[in-house]
Amino acid sequence: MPNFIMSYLGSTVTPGEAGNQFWALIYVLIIFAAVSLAVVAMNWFERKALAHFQIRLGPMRVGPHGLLQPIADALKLALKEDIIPAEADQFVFWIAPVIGLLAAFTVYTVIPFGPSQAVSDMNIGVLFMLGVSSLGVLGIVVAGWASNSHYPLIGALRSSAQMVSYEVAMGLAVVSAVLMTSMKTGTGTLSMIGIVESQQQQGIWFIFKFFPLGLIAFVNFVIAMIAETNRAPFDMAEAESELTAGYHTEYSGLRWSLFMLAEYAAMIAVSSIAVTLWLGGWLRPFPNLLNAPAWDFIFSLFPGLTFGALAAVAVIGVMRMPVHPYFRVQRIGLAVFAALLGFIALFLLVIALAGRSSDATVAARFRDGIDYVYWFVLKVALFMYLFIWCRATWPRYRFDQLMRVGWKVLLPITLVVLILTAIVGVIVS
Amino acid sequence: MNPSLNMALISAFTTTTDPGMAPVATPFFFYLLSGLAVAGGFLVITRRNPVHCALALIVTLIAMAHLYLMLYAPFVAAVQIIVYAGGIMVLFLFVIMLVSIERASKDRRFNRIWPVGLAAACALMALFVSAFVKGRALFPDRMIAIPEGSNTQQVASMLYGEAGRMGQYTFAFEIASLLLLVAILGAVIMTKKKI
Amino acid sequence: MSAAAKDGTKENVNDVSGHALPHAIPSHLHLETPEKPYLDSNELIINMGPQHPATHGVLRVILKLDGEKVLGTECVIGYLHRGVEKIAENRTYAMFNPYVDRMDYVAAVSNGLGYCEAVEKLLNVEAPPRADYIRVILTELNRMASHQLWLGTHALDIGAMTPLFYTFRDREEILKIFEKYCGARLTTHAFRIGGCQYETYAGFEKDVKNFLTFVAPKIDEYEELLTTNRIWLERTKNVGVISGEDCVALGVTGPVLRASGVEWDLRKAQPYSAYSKFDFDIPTGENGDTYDRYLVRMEEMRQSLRIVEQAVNSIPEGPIMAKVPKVIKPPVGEIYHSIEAPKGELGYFIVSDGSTQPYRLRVRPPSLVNLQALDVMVRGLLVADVIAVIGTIDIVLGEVDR
Amino acid sequence: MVPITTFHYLVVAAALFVLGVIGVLTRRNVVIMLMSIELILNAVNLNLVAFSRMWGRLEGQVFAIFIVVDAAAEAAVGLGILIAFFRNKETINVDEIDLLKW
Repeated sequence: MPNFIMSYLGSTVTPGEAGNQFWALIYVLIIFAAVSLAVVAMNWFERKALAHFQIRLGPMRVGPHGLLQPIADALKLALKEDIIPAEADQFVFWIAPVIGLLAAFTVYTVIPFGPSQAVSDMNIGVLFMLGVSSLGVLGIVVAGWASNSHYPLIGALRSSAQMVSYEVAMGLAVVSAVLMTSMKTGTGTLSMIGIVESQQQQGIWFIFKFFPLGLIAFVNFVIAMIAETNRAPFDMAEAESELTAGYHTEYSGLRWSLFMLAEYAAMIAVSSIAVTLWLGGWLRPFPNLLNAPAWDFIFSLFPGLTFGALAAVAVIGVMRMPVHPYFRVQRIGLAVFAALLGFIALFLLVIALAGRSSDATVAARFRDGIDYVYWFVLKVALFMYLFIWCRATWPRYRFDQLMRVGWKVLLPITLVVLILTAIVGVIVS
Repeated sequence: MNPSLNMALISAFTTTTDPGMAPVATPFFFYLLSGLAVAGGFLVITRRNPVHCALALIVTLIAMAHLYLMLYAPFVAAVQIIVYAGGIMVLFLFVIMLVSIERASKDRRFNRIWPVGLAAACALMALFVSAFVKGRALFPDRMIAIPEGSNTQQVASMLYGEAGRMGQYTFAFEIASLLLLVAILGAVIMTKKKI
Repeated sequence: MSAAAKDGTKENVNDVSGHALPHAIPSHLHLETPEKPYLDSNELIINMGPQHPATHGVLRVILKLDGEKVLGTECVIGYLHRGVEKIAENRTYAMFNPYVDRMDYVAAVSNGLGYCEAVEKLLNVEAPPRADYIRVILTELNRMASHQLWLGTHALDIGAMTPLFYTFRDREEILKIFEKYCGARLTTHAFRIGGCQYETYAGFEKDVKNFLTFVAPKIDEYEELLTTNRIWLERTKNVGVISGEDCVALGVTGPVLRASGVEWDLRKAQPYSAYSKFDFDIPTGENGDTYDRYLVRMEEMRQSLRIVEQAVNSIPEGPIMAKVPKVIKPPVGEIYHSIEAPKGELGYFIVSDGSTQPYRLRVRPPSLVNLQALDVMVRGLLVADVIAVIGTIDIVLGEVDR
Repeated sequence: MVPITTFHYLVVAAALFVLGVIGVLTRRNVVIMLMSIELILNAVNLNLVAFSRMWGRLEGQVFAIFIVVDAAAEAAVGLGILIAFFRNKETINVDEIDLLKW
């Protein structure tokens, strides 16, 4: 069996391309677990970061520095009574969160964490991603309708209008990135892996391509993506102060947590798309400029060092905790967590060292795989921070203003950028 | 475990050695998807509640998108999901919510002349059946593989043309976009309260 | 409202701002829907509240909507009614003093000041100067605390979470001073009829001065977050516009009135307590929209700081209590006294029959009167604006319902 | 198992087509009638794509895209008419829409 695993680690294509359903299934499971874990981590991180923006501490009680808070929350939600309003449409009420969740998670099938670290490399990857993420709106609309209540209905109508209109700007921004893939070879590609590879070939992230056209398209995409995921400052659908909770007002317990899971999964998904299209996906910084093997080695140390730094932060946290019987369990818990992080760091460093020896060995491939995933996740994490930052900083747009921004500002700008990209591309080539 | 067994394991999970994205387990998925599509279509015309109908139609549309994928038409499949499931059906749901459906759910489902309609449809079905039975030979069993990797590109070159030449359907495509524009304007004007 | 109060308001309005009080309420302020809406079937009646996160307590607003457009509103109040005015008839003047703290509980000091001064006027006593200065300092600090609470919740209603925590951090310092002075943070009961009960604690002036230097940059911090923020501007500019004339016709007072361009502040117009001795400006707006009301309140915070600074630097020595009989038995008569509370004109109308208890006590709460302007402000706006406008009127339901 | 041929797809398309026709002819609710029309258009699409596969040419797919465009236009206009009608008559039942004026 180890040989079997190792033989796959040496593969250079995605399991979908190889037609290997077994590995594709394993990838799907890994991604599902990882995304769920990421959502849990994001939950904790959002609460902590938001709290520190707002001069509070955030969760501190459940586990050291509230590390176990998301788990406690999940348990609480799972154990809560699952209320279906008497007048609600039972079946639709039941299926609505599932639709949202399915749409959010299906997008991950085409997201490339590395040149072979994806479930599948569809040649219509970008279109698939746009289409599937647009299905998420169905869950919201249907949830609002099935609740048979005014606030959810208004929330659902708002968010459906919002998501449908921002999808247009989003799609056009994506098209301008796709257009850039055709610059050197003459034929563009819609495959997500192909897009990253063409950034590698052209030696430039598309955010810097045809400066500032790529940048403008990227910024437009980011704005549209925040609106698309119903996050502040575009969180009309769940505007707490206006519509109590928008489309999920009537939901409780596990079902509600499915909505949350879908929302965060969708956030991570759209961020991954932005990273893939404009920020070079899995590519490390300056892959062309600093391409000596020594640089490869130095950059391959980053994952281990990152985990080492996290472990150091945890150790500092242990040191700073008051020495008091009350904090004994928490200290021990944090120390164990630090040890865990340190162990991961050590493991990653060992792999980086092992992969140094030669290029074609399994260890080298494994090291590369970790590198790819590391850089990808790091870029996505920056986007996650951006989401939180926006939420902490800005007031909420009003619905009509939101639509105005979408149709009268974002859409024309994106359209002009698209046309200019085409013109510049023709002139250059 | 020896290497040869590994290879056997790998090949057991691999139905094809073809590096392209050939559909797998075709009959199973075909029957599954077409069953879903037809069941969805049946629910569309029988359910009382329009929202249920819309959901059933969405199931049909997604199943048909997968059928397109099996027919080596990934671009059409993507367009189907983006435009139909993500756009048109949201529009439908939007409208269903705008027009109150409390009354509609209590009303009669079918109109008074439904037997006539059903009879006409049955006649149509009979026509189809006879055509299929008699003209079975007209539909050869061949399936020519279309190169899937460049499908989008080929469709694009038919629509837009390539290397500076107009495509075969460029003019028709422009007309279609004009049609969409007119439709948008018409819809906006009709739904506007006061012009 | 009593006849005396009405007359007083009328004269003063004519004097100060030149706005004539209309003889009848103008027709566009009438509460029924002005025109028949285009389509009845699209009307949606929505109950906002009483349990709603953004109605600041238990206000219930019945919204008549066309899609998201507001055709009309109706406020249903009384969920927090405690019969404060009736209670007053069964309590002695001194016993009733703590009750007024419970009306506008975020500006309890102002309430107490208004009540004490009204009874003092009825008794014909005057608080000694030192007591007046202490009263001014505490009242202005309280005005600031009230405005900070308003800013935090208003921003939260519009979706900005962070200012809430900033303002609460700074409000905490004010509440600490209150706690040190009189032992309570919110319902302070700081003043007594005839002056103050407590002498300032040692270090009071230092605390206040420290607070002044601490909070001045914080106000800039709030403004940094909001004043030039595009989204904030879009959400507040030209939202909930009300003209000065309409304000006067509806009896709206306080920052809402001043933001509509009417320079009317009882601290200047009818100086009470020690206010005539201090130098401060009355900030006014031009458009009478939500943004102007925001700016006016931000500027009022700064003016409050100015007043407190002057007061704490020139606080005189002397007694803090006037000679007040042990049993307060005012002569037969009636009195209306109003002060400028953080939310507007807070008036007390007391009828005395010569006994130890008021024969009738009527409160003119600024929140209740200002709330009347809600319908005028939000008609034709969207649901989201209703939230913003409720926030900008700055109501406290304890005061509306009493 | 029988290999899946064009004929299989045609049968599915025919079934969907007939279902759509039944929906259009028997239902009262205009929204559902419009949905049935979408069913019909989809059946046609499936035919076109299946034939495109059969002949190994892409014209069928191109026409399918044109039909999707047409369906979008039809849905927008149809639902627009429906909303305008509902505003004035408060019904979306096709057999109550029997006057030439409103």
